[in-house]
Amino acid sequence: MGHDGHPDCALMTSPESNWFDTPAPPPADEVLHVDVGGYEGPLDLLLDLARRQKVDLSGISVLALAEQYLAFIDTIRERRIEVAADYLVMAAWLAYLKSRLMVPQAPGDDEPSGEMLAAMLQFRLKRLEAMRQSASRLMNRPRLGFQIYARGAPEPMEIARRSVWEASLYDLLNAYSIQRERGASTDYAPRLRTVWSLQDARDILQRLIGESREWVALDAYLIDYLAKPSERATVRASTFASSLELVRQGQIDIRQTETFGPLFMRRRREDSR
Amino acid sequence: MSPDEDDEIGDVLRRHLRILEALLFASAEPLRASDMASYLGEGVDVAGLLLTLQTQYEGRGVNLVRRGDAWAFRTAEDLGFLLRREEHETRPLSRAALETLSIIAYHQPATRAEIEEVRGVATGKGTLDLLMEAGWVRMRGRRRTPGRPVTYGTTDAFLDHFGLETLLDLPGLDELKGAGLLSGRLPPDLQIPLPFDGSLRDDEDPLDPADLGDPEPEDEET
Amino acid sequence: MSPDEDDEIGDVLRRHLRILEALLFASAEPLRASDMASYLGEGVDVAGLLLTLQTQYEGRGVNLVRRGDAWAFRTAEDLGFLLRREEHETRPLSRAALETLSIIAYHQPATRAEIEEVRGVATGKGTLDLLMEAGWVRMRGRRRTPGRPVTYGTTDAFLDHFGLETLLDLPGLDELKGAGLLSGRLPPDLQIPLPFDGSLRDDEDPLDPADLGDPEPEDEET
Repeated sequence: MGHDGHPDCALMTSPESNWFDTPAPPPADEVLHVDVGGYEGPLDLLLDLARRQKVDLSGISVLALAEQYLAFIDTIRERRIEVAADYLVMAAWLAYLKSRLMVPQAPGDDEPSGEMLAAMLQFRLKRLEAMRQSASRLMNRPRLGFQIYARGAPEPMEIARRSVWEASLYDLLNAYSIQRERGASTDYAPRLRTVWSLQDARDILQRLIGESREWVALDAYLIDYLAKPSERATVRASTFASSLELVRQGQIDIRQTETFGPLFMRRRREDSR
Repeated sequence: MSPDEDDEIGDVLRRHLRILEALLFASAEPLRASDMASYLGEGVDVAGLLLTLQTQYEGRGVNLVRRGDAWAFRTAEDLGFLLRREEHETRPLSRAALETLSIIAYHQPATRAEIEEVRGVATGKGTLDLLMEAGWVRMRGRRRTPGRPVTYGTTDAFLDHFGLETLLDLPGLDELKGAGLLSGRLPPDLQIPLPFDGSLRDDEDPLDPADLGDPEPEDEET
Repeated sequence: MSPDEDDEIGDVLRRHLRILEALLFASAEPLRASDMASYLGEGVDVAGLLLTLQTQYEGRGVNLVRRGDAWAFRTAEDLGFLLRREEHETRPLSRAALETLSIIAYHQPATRAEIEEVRGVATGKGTLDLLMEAGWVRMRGRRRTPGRPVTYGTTDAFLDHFGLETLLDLPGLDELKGAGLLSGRLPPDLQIPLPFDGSLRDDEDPLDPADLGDPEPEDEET
């Protein structure tokens, strides 16, 4: 980084590794004492090894790189550390590359030449490094919320909800009909009926029984009043209710000899209290 | 003062204004002059700069406004409509509104007291307001009786919404019975009025000029 | 043209600029020109107005910037050091996420296999999820190759976050292109694609409806 002359580099305030939450690859002298867990895959490991050659990636010795990688993997395996399969695949490929580089290309050999394989590896390393640099250049740009800011107090769109009312003609007519029907029944004047109040019934009963100590049927007392059919129910109900009250007060006795039979009443004797 | 010095002062002023602009823009809350002073250096006339900035934004789509001791950018008042959007929401009419509307339709011109007489319950002002807002009911005039109550009637939008050509298309008693909407158990004297479609009836006066503002302001929601 | 007509045009222009200003100031997110057009009326040259507004705000503390198809007011870059708020620092992205983001940005549309090819290592599903959750990466479509892999690209929010007008502003893009490092496949000198921002490329199909629910449900964390 920093050697490409891109204007953004002027804004770099922190080394690219600041954006990485994984520890940076260890320095060269410790390389044999770390496991591959610190690397983001075999290409990352290769890139790290290549950087140690301290030359531009175009000038690296791919043969030396392959040897370093294979040695590194061997060391790890000696220490019986589990090595992920992709590191082993890369090791196999690099062993192949090494053999292609060391043995001159035979005529009629259709396999890619060692130089071509080496160029492919170089390309991949350069591309990965380029993407890493790009990531760090992106992160070092003036970013929104870090050096550039949006409106701190945005004025959000206010949404006014306007109701559109829904009603069908049927709803309307139905609502009207229901109301008229409801209103129509209240238009009837209730039939006025003669009602004997309890007080009236009691007074009448008191008067009719008088001082009579004989059992007399209630209907016999009320004979004059029961003539009108419209009043029969209220006369019976009110006088019966009043008679119960008079019994409770100890003024009269009352008896009935059978269910639905006539009710007999008489004035209670004073001495029976 | 030499032109060079003048330029320099201009540059400093511009820089100060830029800083204030950015600070005010990025802040989530209105900023006090004293909050901003520390960004400008000592002895800078923040109040004066703010007034300059305010002038620069005068007449623009966004203005620098003062809120108490603090300052903030706000959308120009006359452009507030840009930040409002209407969303239409279809809702069924409430039973009370439907009942009131149907009574007004048949009994128009109808006063509120008349509506209440048919409904048997008091009609809230809100219900009439809603019907007027929906564009289905209007104030027609005032009844020429004591208290001069407002008379209500339906609108053309009402006819339009309910698919009626004229108010006379509203079904009468026999039709309502025929449709099963009215039962047979009705007193023989029950009548369905013929809605009055004209402009003003004999017993109606035109609305007072004041009516056009606020309908029946004396009436409160019951 | 009479002076009156001239004035009238000036008034209309001013009004249009004020409206754009208000809309853009009010929003925290960039707004598309097409979204703003509806506020100005038909046949109005929104793009031209936006450029005029951009010029008016050049050199001020707040600038009008383009972000893809959208526009936004943002504080001037050079004032960043003043406004820097430390508390805003969020958890930094993992190295894997950073690399993946930059590969997607420079190689888009890119499939997961292509991303893995560049990195030389399998990409956890969590990495792509995280970038999509941040709103910087989106699923674009499906590559018209066996297996129909999902293609990924960046979003307008990515441009906004990193202060890029278009993908062509990606830092170092020309150098990378010149060095043939944006080639997805070997050999490097055959084809040098540029990050592709359009809707869908020839070899892309639209996403399946099911994609919009769960990205690549068949892929598990590796």
